[in-house]
Amino acid sequence: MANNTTHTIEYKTLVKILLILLFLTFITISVTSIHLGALTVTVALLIAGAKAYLVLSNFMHLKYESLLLRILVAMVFVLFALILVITFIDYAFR
Amino acid sequence: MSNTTEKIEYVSYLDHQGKYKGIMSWLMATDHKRIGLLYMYAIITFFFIGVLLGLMMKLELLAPGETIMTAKMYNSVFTLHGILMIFMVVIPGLSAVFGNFFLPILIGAKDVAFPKLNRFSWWIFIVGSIMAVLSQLLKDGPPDTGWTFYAPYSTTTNSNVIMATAAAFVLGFSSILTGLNFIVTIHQMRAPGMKFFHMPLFPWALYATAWIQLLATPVIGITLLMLIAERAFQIGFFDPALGGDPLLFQHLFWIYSHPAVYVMMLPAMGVITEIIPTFCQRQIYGYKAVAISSLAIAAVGFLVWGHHMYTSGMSDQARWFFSLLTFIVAVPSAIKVFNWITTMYKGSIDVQPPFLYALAFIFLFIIGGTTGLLLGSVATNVQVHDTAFVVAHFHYIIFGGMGFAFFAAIHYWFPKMYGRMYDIKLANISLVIKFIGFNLLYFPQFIIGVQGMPRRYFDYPEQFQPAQVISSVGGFILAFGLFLMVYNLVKAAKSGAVAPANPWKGSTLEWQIPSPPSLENFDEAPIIKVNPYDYK
Amino acid sequence: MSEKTVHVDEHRDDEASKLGMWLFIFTELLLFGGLFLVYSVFRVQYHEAFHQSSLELSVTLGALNTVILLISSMTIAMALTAMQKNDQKRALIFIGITLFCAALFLFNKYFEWGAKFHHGLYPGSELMALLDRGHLLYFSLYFFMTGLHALHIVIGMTLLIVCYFQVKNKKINNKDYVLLENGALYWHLVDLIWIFLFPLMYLIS
Amino acid sequence: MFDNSSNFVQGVDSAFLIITGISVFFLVVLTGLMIYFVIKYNRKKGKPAVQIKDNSLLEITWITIPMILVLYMFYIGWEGFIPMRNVPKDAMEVTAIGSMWKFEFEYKGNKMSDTMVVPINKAVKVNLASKDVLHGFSVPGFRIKEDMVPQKDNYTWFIPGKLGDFDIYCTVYCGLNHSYMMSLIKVVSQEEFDMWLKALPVKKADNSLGLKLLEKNGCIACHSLDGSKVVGPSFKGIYGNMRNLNTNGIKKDIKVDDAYIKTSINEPDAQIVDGYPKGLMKSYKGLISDTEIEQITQYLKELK
Ligand code: HEA
Ligand code: HEA
Ligand code: HEC
Ligand code: CUA
Ligand SMILES: [Cu+2]
Repeated sequence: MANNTTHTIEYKTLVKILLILLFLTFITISVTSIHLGALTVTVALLIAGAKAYLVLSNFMHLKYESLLLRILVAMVFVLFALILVITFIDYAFR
Repeated sequence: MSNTTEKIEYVSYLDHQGKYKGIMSWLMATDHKRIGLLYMYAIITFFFIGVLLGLMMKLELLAPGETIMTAKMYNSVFTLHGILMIFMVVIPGLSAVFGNFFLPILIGAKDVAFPKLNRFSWWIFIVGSIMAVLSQLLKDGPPDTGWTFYAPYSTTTNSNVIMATAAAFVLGFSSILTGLNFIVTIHQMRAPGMKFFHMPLFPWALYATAWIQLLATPVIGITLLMLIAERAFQIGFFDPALGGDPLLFQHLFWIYSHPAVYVMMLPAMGVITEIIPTFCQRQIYGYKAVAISSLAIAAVGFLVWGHHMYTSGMSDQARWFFSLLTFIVAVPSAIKVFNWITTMYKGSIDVQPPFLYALAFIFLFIIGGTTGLLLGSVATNVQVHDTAFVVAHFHYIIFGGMGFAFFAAIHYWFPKMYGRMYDIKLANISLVIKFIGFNLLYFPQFIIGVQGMPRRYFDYPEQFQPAQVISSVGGFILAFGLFLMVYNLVKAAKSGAVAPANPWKGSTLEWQIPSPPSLENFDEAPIIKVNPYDYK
Repeated sequence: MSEKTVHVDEHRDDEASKLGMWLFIFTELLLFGGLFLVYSVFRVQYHEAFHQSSLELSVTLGALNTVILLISSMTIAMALTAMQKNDQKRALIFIGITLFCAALFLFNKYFEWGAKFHHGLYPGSELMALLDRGHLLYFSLYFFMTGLHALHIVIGMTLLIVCYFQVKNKKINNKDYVLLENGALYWHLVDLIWIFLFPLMYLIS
Repeated sequence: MFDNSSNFVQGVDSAFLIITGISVFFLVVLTGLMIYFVIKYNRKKGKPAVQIKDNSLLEITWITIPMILVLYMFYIGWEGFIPMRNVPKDAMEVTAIGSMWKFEFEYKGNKMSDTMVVPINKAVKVNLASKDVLHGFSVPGFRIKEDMVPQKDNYTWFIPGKLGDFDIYCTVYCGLNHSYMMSLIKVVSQEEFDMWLKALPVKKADNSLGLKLLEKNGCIACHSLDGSKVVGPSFKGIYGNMRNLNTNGIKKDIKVDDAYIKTSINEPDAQIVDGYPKGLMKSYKGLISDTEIEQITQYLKELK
């Protein structure tokens, strides 16, 4: 029962991902320092989402996991988003 | 797996000798069946303390004014009663006791996926329970917030709230680990050839339950931590005097605690779904509908928490949204009820105690559930929110439902767990007494609730007294019935007649193995049926 | 009674352990999820105050910590790659770097918190009590969220230290490395949370 | 068919009746079926069970029918509720203030009353406020209920349609005397109401620092200012009076002076007034400074 199903990710790929992540970090910081008003947070969060996606799919090997696990992970994020949105049905209309 | 499959001599899990002897062989057990029993003994102990507290409240409420305790004491009694019953009895209840015992057997596995983690869950369950008891004894006096810990009262009262919430936190951790264990078990440990839709329906219910435990419990965890931080450091999360928002606490609390009521209910429904086909000798009607409705309840159940907050000052949009979803979540429950009853159609019905308990369950659950509809409708909720009506609703659904299902389960599986049989006649008598006592105890509360009697009232205006007296009398009838049942079961466990391996002619896997099962459940590979309820 | 030969076979199921770890990560996500929910609610209500308060935090320090965590996340992934390639030496080096990064992160955090404490800004302090609602909430959340995150760093470090020694004495090898895999998953989780904490706490000015 | 104590009774009660009706219908039919099946298909009759295949049409039916029913229930519930949120413009405003453990009602012109008096057939808007923790403003006779949340403006309203007294209960658990937190709404004729309002004294603004402190720290919750016994002894006229102490069984008489008041605040358990339990009042040490204690003492001296 060895782990022979697990995919090995090459060092090179990992470095590449890190570079993209650092680049995205750099963009967030520069974007938020020029004032975009309400957009700032949206942009920052979108970039954070992209970064999270990269970490999840590559560093955490999700890309190579079973479809089931990928669906479950997505489900957790969707659930949290739903809870957030529903809570704001209260706060946004008070 | 190198050992030869030489036929192993049968030794039941109760007699099996492992590394540890005596009491340690229990405390250190990793066998899912022993852990199930450990949970059962612990939970029944807490349950009795809880029942005692409930009866004390009923004595106090016999007459207006102070009868046997002060207002302060009453407040801590219902708080402890709620904490004990919710966090230490019904949330672990069915899933940790019968889930642990029968989930692996029903899916043809030797144990759960992580037996040591399972043992660890029980230990921290005990640690959490000890903390809950300590919160009663420490210097500042027992907590008096109600089990809901609503801020800002809970952030300002000077009783042991920190200890009580920390206890709930630890108990939640135990619940998470059990859920995690079950999900992995169901995914990875099913016997070869058993697909998801070949599983019996109790595992299905446990699967849905486990997801709730896993995903909802962390939210209460963090909420309680914030409450503790707020008390310790005067951080203003929830206390308006410090800049916080008390409604936010309610949101966070119910984001967990509404799904938690389905943690109590789904396994109960699962048990009933096992019992009815067995005693009708007829396959369950609408297998897929019942399986999927469990998942549907779990999923939609996450999104309706606001129905506890209709009058809190939420936005009007949120009020109708939550009301709509609350009504929708009732439909899968209705489907289950219809399927159970249709299963009885043209069956060959053997009226034995577990089946009678199942019938009582259905009756009480319909009352509890449909009064839930009255609470879910915004207009009527305004009238009955926070009154005795709510108390009656959840007692009907929690012990009418979960409680009677627990009794049904214990009467159904008792011969398997202990290899002995109880006195059937006495079991039936105690059921009838409990059923009568139960309805006397809680039905009057619906009526005074509608008339406006608020809950958590130590004292009450005189016009409510007759109903309170009937209710108190019912409480004692119920307790007497409970006593008869326990007497019957304890006697049977010690000296009951030896039970056959399959007394009820069940078709699921647990009935294929000897009673009580051996350590690894299946000494021979089990035969997996495509339809777990195949009675031909 | 003589010893029975009921064999409890050394059952090993890596898929199960990994699934278990993922499920545990789900609970951690929702644990922080609760805090993010609270954060969002208060942020919408005290928009201005949150802006002003976040000016008090040093973006440089935050960015530095982000970079550190991202690097450590990569190195622990590399440790796993090394293990899969049966390269024990490299695996040890990569875990070492990760631990070093973690320590560096905590050092920065200590520095950052220390400065706040020095100014009398800490939960329960008199200065905190004087702040207006929005500022108070911001700093309460700041301490609570970064504090909980730091606690997770410490837990992650403990896990990785265990992995380090297991790799060293070959308990973790290229046939059986699920513990390292799980340790790495946990570490990525810590990184994942910081990815959101950083913009929400430091970059909203 | 419905009594008209308020304008909401009809909406709420008809929703109640319809939902209860549907529920009872299902309860009776389903229970009846259960009993019928148990008798008809009893194993004693010796007929073997018939394995019946699933029928999707039947299942779809019993998903659809409850779905329609619940949507209908939602609708009537919501219909009954909407009016509760739409206050007519010309409604008379009264502010109901909850504090541990009493209701107070503030009328226009800074007039305070501890019962609520309203004229019949006129819309009344009740602004809900709380001084300390959550309370609930519930009038079962009127079918209204809304929480009183500190620092948050909640409201409810009603048009009373019947003369008489109606109970107000506090429905949100708020500590020790939650079950004694009650009051009355008296519905009277317009003339009577006008007379009553005129006679209602204007609350004199008491700006004494000591009183403010007592209110701020929640002392008033347990100690009344008018001589009535709440949880602790009343503050009225205590200064200079004799006290019978009974601390852990040791009886002692003492005259209330500055020092006594100070210890009572800092270490309440050091001196227990006879007839009161120990441990009810918590120590305020560190929460109330010495100068503040002096201000409180000053106020108590004047409170005769
Ligand atoms: C096991 C626990 C459990 C379960 C399963 C439920 C199930 C439901 N509950 Fe209950 N509830 C509690 C435990 C539970 N509840 C507790 C403990 C509280 C109080 C908490 C506190 O404040 O302390 C509470 C409070 C509570 C409230 C808040 C009351 C208030 O404070 O104002 C509401 C409001 O909507 C509600 C609604 C419902 C509904 C709609 C269901 C539904 O899921 C019920 C579905 C079932 C049925 C509908 C019956 C079967 C169907 C039929 C027989 C067919 C006919 C039906 C149709 C046509 C639809 N519950
Ligand atoms: C499972 C939950 C549970 C159970 C079993 C009980 C059991 C009892 N409860 Fe309940 N009760 C609560 C949960 C429960 N309660 C909660 C959550 C509250 C709210 C607290 C709060 O406001 O914060 C409450 C509040 C509450 C009040 C209202 C207090 C108030 O608002 O003023 C009263 C009043 O009489 C009361 C009475 C009783 C009585 C007489 C019993 C018993 O003595 C009756 C005896 C019961 C039986 C004989 C059958 C039940 C059997 C089972 C459930 C099986 C359990 C399973 C195992 C053995 C593992 N309870
Ligand atoms: C939870 C209820 C409670 C609160 C709140 C409370 N007290 Fe008390 N207090 C009591 C009780 C009960 C006693 C009588 C027992 C005793 O002497 O300790 C008492 C006694 C006293 C006495 C002695 C009275 C006498 O007649 O001899 C003083 C003075 C006093 N309190 C002041 C205060 C002040 C000032 C505050 C607020 C800062 C306060 N209390 C808040 C319950 C309370
Ligand atoms: Cu005020 Cu209850
Ligand atoms: Cu609910």
